[in-house]
Amino acid sequence: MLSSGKMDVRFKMACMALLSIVVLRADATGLIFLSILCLILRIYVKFPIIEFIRHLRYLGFLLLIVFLARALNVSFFSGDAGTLISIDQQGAVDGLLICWRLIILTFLGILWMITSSPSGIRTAVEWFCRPFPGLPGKQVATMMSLMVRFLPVIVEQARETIAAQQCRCIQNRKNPLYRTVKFSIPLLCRTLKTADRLADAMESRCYSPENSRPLALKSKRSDWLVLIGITGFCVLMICV
Amino acid sequence: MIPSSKPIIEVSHLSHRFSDGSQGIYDISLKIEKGEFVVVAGHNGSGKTTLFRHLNGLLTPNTGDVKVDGVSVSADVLRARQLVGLVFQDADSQIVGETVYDDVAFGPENLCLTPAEVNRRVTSALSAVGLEQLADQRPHRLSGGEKRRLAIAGILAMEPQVLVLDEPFANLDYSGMIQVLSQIVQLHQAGKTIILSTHDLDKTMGHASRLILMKNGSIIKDGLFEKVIHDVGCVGVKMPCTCQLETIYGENGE
Amino acid sequence: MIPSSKPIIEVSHLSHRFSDGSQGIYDISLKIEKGEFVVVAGHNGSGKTTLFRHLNGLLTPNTGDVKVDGVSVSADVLRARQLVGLVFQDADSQIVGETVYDDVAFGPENLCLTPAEVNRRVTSALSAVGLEQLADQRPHRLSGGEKRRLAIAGILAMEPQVLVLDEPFANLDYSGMIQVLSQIVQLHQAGKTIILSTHDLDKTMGHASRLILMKNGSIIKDGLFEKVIHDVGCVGVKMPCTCQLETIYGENGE
Amino acid sequence: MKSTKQLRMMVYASLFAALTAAGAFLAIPIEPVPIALQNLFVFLAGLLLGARWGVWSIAIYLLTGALGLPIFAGGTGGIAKLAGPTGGYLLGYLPAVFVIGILSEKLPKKPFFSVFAISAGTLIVYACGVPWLKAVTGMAWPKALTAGLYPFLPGDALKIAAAVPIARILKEFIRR
Ligand SMILES: Nc1ncnc2c1ncn2[C@@H]1O[C@H](COP(=O)(O)OP(=O)(O)OP(=O)(O)O)[C@@H](O)[C@H]1O
Ligand SMILES: Nc1ncnc2c1ncn2[C@@H]1O[C@H](COP(=O)(O)OP(=O)(O)OP(=O)(O)O)[C@@H](O)[C@H]1O
Ligand SMILES: O=C(O)CCCC[C@@H]1SC[C@@H]2NC(=O)N[C@@H]21
Ligand SMILES: [Mg+2]
Ligand SMILES: [Mg+2]
Repeated sequence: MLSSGKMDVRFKMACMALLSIVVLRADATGLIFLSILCLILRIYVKFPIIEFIRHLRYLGFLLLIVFLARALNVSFFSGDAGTLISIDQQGAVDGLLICWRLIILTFLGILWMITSSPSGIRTAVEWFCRPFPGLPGKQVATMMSLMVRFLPVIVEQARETIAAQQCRCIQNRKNPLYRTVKFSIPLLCRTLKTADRLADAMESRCYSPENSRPLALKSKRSDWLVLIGITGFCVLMICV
Repeated sequence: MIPSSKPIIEVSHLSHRFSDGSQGIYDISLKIEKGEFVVVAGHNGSGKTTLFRHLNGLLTPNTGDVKVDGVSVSADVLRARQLVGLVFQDADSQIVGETVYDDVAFGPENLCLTPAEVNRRVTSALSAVGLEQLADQRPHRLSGGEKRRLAIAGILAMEPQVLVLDEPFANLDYSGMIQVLSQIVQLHQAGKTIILSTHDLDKTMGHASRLILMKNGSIIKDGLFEKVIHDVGCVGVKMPCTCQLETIYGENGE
Repeated sequence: MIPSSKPIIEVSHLSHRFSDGSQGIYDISLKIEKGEFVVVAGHNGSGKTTLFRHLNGLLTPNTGDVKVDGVSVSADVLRARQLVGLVFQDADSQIVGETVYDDVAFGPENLCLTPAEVNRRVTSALSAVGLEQLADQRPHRLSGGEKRRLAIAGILAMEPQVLVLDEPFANLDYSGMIQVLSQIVQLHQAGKTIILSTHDLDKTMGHASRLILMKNGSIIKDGLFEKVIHDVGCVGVKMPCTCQLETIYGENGE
Repeated sequence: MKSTKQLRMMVYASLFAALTAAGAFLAIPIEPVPIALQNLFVFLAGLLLGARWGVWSIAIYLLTGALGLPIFAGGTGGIAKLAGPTGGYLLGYLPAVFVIGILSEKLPKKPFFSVFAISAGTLIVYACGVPWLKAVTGMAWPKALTAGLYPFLPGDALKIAAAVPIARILKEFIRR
């Protein structure tokens, strides 16, 4: 059920939110159950384990630091000259738990990213904003997709600007302030102009912040089943 | 083409001065009938873009008035924007969506149509420009000519009566240019009114019915393409070579 | 032009594959003598820009080698960048300074010259492209043609031996094009080596001495402009009409 | 015409959200908190867009990142990141951009006041970031400061010095 990208994004988002909260509060037994749940999900969602490891590698050093900070008692100022560094058992357990939580969260995050399309996420965000009168859901959703749209433009224009400056021997300059300013100004000018033209184009295609479009979202029975299942699981975890 | 009684676009005594004091266009009057194919030419800064932006209300006149299908643009901007689709000079900066399909759907969705109607329009716009195959592509992966056709499709999905294209051939290589031109000619044959600006009249030679020459914000010549083309020299536009050929043939022949 | 013994640019078996796996150029070999005026033509994506970017070390070859004035680019990038000035297709991306003067001074200042020498170079570069009057203008206020000339001036102030221009006529109107072209021709007469790419061979007809046709990353034709021009059809570039004229005259004449 | 202006500011704000994300890619990964260019664009968003749209821009950045797009420092993302050691800095951007925006709107448009506004913003970022770092990692205060404050001071001074001239020049490109 969860396996296909066809699960309703809203339900997926709700499940993710619930699970994240539970993960942050769970103790060791809870984490064991959560890990089992992750393994089950992994069976349904086939993604290359390499991807997970790649993320963990970035996280790895961080995890180590967190662990060490908890586990080690550095006593520079303690009176007895013997041990400067001692292992705090309670701290080590705490550190391990924190690392475990972060790993599960990372796993859930990857699962979420792999099974959701940007436009699906946008639609779901818009839907969740609907009940809140102060929150202009359409604007939030539109701005999110505009942001995603600008990312490759910025990278491309930054690359061009760097190349153009290299042609004029910028590498002779060592002053980082000079280089930052000389790099940012042309880049920002150009991206701002791009933004300007995009605003014109959106306007002539009748964009207005007020009118809201119908959202193409359909929930199936399986979606509800999953949501109820996950909610039950979470309630159980919190109570136990 | 039999001109209908009511011109689809009617510009009367239109002037626009920008906030920084520079005069964009000055006292322009113009009538365009349904189904015409009008080319606007003129030097850099002659006011072509400024004129086009008044046709769908992106700019508002200082003096004068623009009527689209009989109704003033300022009275009903949304109607004007639906009737007059404007394709900008820079195709890249017009792309809004994350996929080709999403991008074309942006306009119809803003019109609050039903999903089924949005889908119908997107599909027909994409097939009109021959991009059905690429519906799920990321727009920035497209080639120059494809991007331009995508921009046209985005406008077509709003089902406008009039298609206004600002320098649609800029930055395209020869084959890209041919693709876009043949698209435009097809749309004209399907009954759309076409208005486009270009620096290179060669390309529209033989398709356009009418030529307007602009200089320093004013219209200085307006008439049948084949007539006006002989005056392009005085606005700093290049005489198309097909036309030079004609002149030579004429000389040789007589 | 008497070819000196040592070519100013020597490309041998140059290939470049981009990190995303697409092949940019493949096995290109090429010698350019001092004082030549070379035009490179080819369809979109044929590898013109990729080739140009190897000439001053913006890209590094996967295999093969580029020598500028006898020294490999990779051995001394800074020297190559001073000898070979590259003007980008998009003039906007090259503008760095807040005023026209500052912008042109950017390169010479980076070369750590004395203020007097910087000033001399900026002044002479500005007068070479006819922008002395606008020295204190903001670059983004300039028209399209003026921006292009500013980009050329910025490179000229580095006093390169070779001027490489990537599609210098894109987006220019006829008079802007004429201005830039006459600038380039003057620089050529002053002894600079010129290499430029364009989609529109009409414009360089009669000035260029050599034409190189590229297709899918390889050079498929290289020779005298007047000879090679008759083969442009096979790379999807438009035959210049001056040349069509010739053919007709030829037919009529004989 | 009001909605025209709003649309334009909305697009600018999205652009600055994207720029902030791009700034996060340019990170020097020292642990546990990287040196990143994000906060330079937070400063610029505040100075150029003002309080309201500056907050929108950073809020969209944080929301998109929280939903899993890898736009936090070093190409990471997800709610985990917000709950993690550097979450305090990220959330601190929000009040910071608001304060920078308010101050630059209300104070005279002089370089000195811009520097003041940005410095206030930077203070807020650290006021949120360092205690959070301490809480999450369980470091002692001196260690938290060594890991979460001192390494960034030279870089942040540089960013403040750069932000002011950049904002001055870009002001005229913002069509309000
Ligand atoms: N936003 C603006 N603010 C101030 N002046 C402007 C603005 N846009 C255009 N202008 C000025 O108005 C005049 C007409 O410009 P416009 O862009 O309409 O010319 P164009 O015919 O489209 O030129 P091109 O062939 O270069 O596209 C020019 O002198 C230009 O400098
Ligand atoms: N940065 C890049 N990364 C990956 N592929 C690239 C990159 N730049 C160019 N290419 C690819 O390399 C090939 C050659 O591109 P190049 O820009 O050199 O062509 P061109 O002849 O300059 O085309 P145009 O006439 O459009 O300027 C193209 O297929 C292009 O997609
Ligand atoms: O993980 C993230 O994305 C947040 C990184 C936070 C970096 C902080 S912001 C203030 C300080 N200055 C820097 O250069 N880095 C830190
Ligand atoms: Mg224009
Ligand atoms: Mg190119």
